[in-house]
Amino acid sequence: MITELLSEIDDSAGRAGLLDDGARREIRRATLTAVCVPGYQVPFGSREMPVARGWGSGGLQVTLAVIGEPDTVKVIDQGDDAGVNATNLRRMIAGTEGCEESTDSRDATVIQTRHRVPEQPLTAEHVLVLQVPVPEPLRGVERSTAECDRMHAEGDYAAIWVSLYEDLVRNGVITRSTGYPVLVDGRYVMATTPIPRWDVPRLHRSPHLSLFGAGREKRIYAVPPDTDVEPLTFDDVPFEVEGGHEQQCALCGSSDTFLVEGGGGRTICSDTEWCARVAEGDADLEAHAKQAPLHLLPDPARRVRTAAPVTLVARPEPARRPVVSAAEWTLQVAGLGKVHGLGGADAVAGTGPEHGTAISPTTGAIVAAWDVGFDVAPGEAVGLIGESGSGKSTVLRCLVGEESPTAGVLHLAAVDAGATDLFTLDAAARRKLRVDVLGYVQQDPSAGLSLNVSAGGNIAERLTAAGWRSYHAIRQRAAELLDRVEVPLSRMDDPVKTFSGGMRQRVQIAKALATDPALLLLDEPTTGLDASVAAGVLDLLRGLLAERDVAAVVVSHDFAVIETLTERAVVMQLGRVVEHGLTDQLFADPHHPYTQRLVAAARR
Amino acid sequence: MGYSGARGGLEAILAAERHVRHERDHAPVPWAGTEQITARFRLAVDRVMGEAGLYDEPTAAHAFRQAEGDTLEAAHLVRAHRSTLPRLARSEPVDPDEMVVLRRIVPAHRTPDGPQLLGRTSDYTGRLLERPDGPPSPNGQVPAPVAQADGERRPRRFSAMLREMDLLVDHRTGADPEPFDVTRRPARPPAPRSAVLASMARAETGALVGLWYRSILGPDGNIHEVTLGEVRHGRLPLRVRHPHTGRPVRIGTFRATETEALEDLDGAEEDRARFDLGYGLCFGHNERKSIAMANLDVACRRFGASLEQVLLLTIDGLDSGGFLEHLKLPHYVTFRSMVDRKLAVRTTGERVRATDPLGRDCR
Amino acid sequence: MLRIRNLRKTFTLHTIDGRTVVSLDGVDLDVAAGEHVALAGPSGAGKSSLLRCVYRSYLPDAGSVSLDGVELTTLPDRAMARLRGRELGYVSQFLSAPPRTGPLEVVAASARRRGLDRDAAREAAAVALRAVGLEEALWDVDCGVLSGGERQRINLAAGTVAPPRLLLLDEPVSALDPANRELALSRIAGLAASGVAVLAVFHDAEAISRLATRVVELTAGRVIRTGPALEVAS
Amino acid sequence: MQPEERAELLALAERAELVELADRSLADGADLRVVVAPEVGCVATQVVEPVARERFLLGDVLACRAEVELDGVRGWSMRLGDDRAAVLAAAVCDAEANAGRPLAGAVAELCRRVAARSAAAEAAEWAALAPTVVAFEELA
Repeated sequence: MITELLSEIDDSAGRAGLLDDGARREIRRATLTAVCVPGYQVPFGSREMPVARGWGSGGLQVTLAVIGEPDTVKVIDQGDDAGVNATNLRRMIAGTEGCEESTDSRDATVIQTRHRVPEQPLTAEHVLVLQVPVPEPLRGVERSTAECDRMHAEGDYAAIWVSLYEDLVRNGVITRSTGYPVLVDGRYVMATTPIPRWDVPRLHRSPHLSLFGAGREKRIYAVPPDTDVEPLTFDDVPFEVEGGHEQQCALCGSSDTFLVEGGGGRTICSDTEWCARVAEGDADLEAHAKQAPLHLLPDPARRVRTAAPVTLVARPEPARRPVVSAAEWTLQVAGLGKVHGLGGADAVAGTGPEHGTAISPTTGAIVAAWDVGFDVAPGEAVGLIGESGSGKSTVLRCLVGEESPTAGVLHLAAVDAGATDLFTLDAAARRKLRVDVLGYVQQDPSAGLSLNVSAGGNIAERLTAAGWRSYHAIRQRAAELLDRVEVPLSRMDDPVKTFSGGMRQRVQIAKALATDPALLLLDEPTTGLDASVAAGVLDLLRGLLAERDVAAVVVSHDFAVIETLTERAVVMQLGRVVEHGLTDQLFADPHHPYTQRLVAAARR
Repeated sequence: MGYSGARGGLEAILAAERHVRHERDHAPVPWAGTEQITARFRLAVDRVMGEAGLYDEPTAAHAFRQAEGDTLEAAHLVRAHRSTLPRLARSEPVDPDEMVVLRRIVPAHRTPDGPQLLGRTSDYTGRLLERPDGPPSPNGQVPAPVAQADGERRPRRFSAMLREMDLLVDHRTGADPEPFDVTRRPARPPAPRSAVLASMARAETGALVGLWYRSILGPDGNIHEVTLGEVRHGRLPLRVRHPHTGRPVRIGTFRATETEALEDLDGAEEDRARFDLGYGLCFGHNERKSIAMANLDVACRRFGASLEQVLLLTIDGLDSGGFLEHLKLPHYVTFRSMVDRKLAVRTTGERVRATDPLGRDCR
Repeated sequence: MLRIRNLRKTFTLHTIDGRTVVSLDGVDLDVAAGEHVALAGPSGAGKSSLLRCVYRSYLPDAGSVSLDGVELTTLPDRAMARLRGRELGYVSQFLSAPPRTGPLEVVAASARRRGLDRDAAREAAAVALRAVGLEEALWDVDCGVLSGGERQRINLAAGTVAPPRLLLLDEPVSALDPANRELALSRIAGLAASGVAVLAVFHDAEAISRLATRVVELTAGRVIRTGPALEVAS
Repeated sequence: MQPEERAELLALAERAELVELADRSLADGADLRVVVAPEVGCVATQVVEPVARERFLLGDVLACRAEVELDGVRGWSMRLGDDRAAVLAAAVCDAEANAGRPLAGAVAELCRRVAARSAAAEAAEWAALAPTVVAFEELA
């Protein structure tokens, strides 16, 4: 009886799909999220499909989530309905979902595709599902997935712009072929999966919905109908599609389609359906021609001379910021404290110069800095001097935003007219400030530069982060800056790793000044350099500070550096300020025994 | 028109399928029944269960046969099958202390609490190839019953002794965060340790062992040989809540392999007065995998982010195998686009620099 | 204009067992606008220390230095830095110009600190350099390669450019040949005549007698005598 | 016998003996309603790892379950594997016992048999394993 009962139950059961219902709902939810946030890669719990990951498992899951019995599915691979992968997927979808299948795009409601957008103009009735092998457009420029996630979250796309800049410098054209990165809806940079550049303009303000499924990397993203999709390129460097004006399909004669090798030196349409229909006279050629990206065919005459030497126009006077008289300071920091370890402010007792230690006797925490305060006016340079371990670099890192302090407040006149305590901002907001408000020069140039990137490219990173989008303007500006810091322009397009230490430091300084920041933070800017090279860099900095109304904080253990660059200085020992004053007074008439030791050391 | 030509794709696929079925299922040899496979290819079955992340011997055996012995392909079949199944329950938390051991060795100690139980292993047997002419003659011997004590079948773990001696760094916080479900949410760095452990538990064995060895000898390696505290293979009870009484009920047992690895801490900021402990556990009998997992667990804790990304994103056999397999798909559209750019570079007449490209594309 | 009361300065040498050296021991002194006060006395008497305390390169221990009623000893660092740039000219014996900058740049930078804009600063610098007789051919030459006399003239030009209200001179013409010395002294005299207060240390009596309206003689950090130049010099 | 203990033992019983007993139970025409049709699925296995004593998910175990109502009394079963006939039969047996129906004694008897079998299997297993214990000979 149990056996009969079981077969009765089986008879009444529904058809088994490739996905259980829970998964289907989950993927549908992720897809909806993707539609709501165009271009954003929505993580989803990708299930294992009966096809290999890489063979369309992501596209298949998206298709299964959106498709229903009234739908008609078409599957293509390389534009071809009869490709083995397409065939395999189509029979699996139609076989389990009970929907219709077709090779005619006009009949299909859901088109799953690999590497192509169909030539047939799509309508609002269509859903295009693209199989995505690698969804991350930043993968090429950033290896850490966590960092890629951060860059998307903050809209921090300078790295990819720099890669385009470098590509142009080195190769004269942008060599990215398929999967071209695009900016979607003005917000997220998205990989177009490996569709050719030919198809990229077809996603821009298209009437149909495009869904992208990456099964292996567990991401779904979307371009909703009528959404802006802009290929990343500089304003003065035209985006190019494949092909030339002279090509045409050997089978149907089309000259406005994406062509592939057809054997025997012929080229033929990659979209076999379109090709056949054109040959049969069953295609709306006019509608197709309207949306073919013929205006983007390469025109070598319009290409920029990308590596052409930049001619310096007479260097304009550095932009002078109006000195706001109301703000007597550019930067104001008060009560800054940083405790590494347990106890926070409670760990401070028993530390400092009078106790001869920075280590809390109660908790063992290191009180790296405590109760540090000073302000810097526009056009003024303030020094922070002390031996290593005195806390001066900790203070600077807190100002830069690389460390979060235990106590204190930081105000910049350039941020909310000085109303906001910067220490209350999150890491993303702090990073943004480094683009145009703060210039930061680190002791080790390799920490502040990308060594594999050219000198010009390093400056381009700053400029593109600040929104510069003209290749020529970027090059011009980079050349001016490099000239100002006395880097020969003949080296502008060489990777920084081929530069000497002093030259790298000059590039770093040029980069820090690229966006005319109101505040410059210098951390031991000449320490790693040979004495003669250091002297040159010091001269340069002195000149730069004198000609700009930039406020500067200079950290050094070397009195000579502080004396050269600053008018006022703060002396730190064991995390505390022990003395402050006019720099020449500190040097000529040091009061604190510690300062006297520093001066004695500098006079030696 | 080649293999993806405009006509004939489906016919070729169907013919290939028929060919596989015929050669596999109708080879002129006796049929390999499911019990044959589970009994004679125990370790292959266990490996499939582990890498598929689904414990059921007959299912794994079916897949192993269908995949003609390709364990990764078999794991794929099992996982795709699992995608069609609902989740009936989440088990009550399993305490590995309850393991009934089938094998247990403690390399770090000569005479630990409980036995050094060799069990079913050929670790200590010369690897001499045997070439029997036919089935071995039946062995009628039935071992005489031996009284069993709980301490022998559920020995106290070696690390418990170290903990008593205060020789272990204590990572117990008392918090009980919800475990990360890698089958329902993608795990990306930064992720909780539960995500890393789950990823490793279903990782491809070779990938895990290779990654471990690379950390020993590879250019970016940063872990050193650890001392194994304990390796066990045994049965663990699986309990769910009884829907009527709400109390736990054991619905069966599953076999698993467990490893505890002792790390001799030597970092500047590490506690040199203590050891750290790495943990490995996987379905079935797969000592290589659980040992590599235990080593990588502690390495991930010590060396952090870059290893975490590797463990979360690169050791899954279906991911790596699938991506590799996809290279066999046609790529002539993308290739054509690449050729177009090669030609474009030539036409610019700009000097081309032989420097490292910044940013590589994956297609 | 400048009013100094009971000014004391003691150096504590922490590097040598905390020994103290008294440099100024209660100095009172006033300098009015247009007045040229010369400091006299043996070396070590505290003449340079007094100038530096006014300029605040030395921080006095006690007493008061006020300029038009603004107390300088307690003025915040930044305000003092600004006041130095705008109101004070300090001319020492030696030029401390940054390397690889030319005279015009050095003097113009000083004028910029006085509050002139870029163009006005360059004009003022040109006037000052001409006044001290530096040939125009040298205006863009690296100061580092110029002679001691040329550098001293640049120094004087930088200190006196776009005239400050108070000029502090510490042996400003010691390295000059007679002709240039003459030019420099007339420059200083001209400034005093136009209302700049001058407090100066000269190594020779001739300069004092030519320029000073009053001489203050110091010994061991105290004022021992004050009076008209001729009287004290004798 | 507690319901949990019965469920544990029925989960270990063979399909044949369960189906046989369930068929006998239903033979009297009792009113059977299948509340949860025998269903194959996964049990996500949480393990408390001993280092930090935090849970992680080891993987899924294939299992099946069924629930029935026999003369208005519920019976439930869940077991490893995908034997839907066995789990349905076990649910019927469980209901039979819960309802105190005529074969309740037979269900109890089946459970005792399964328990004995399981104990014997474990003893035999140990008999084969025990000789592989390394016995260190302590030298005096």
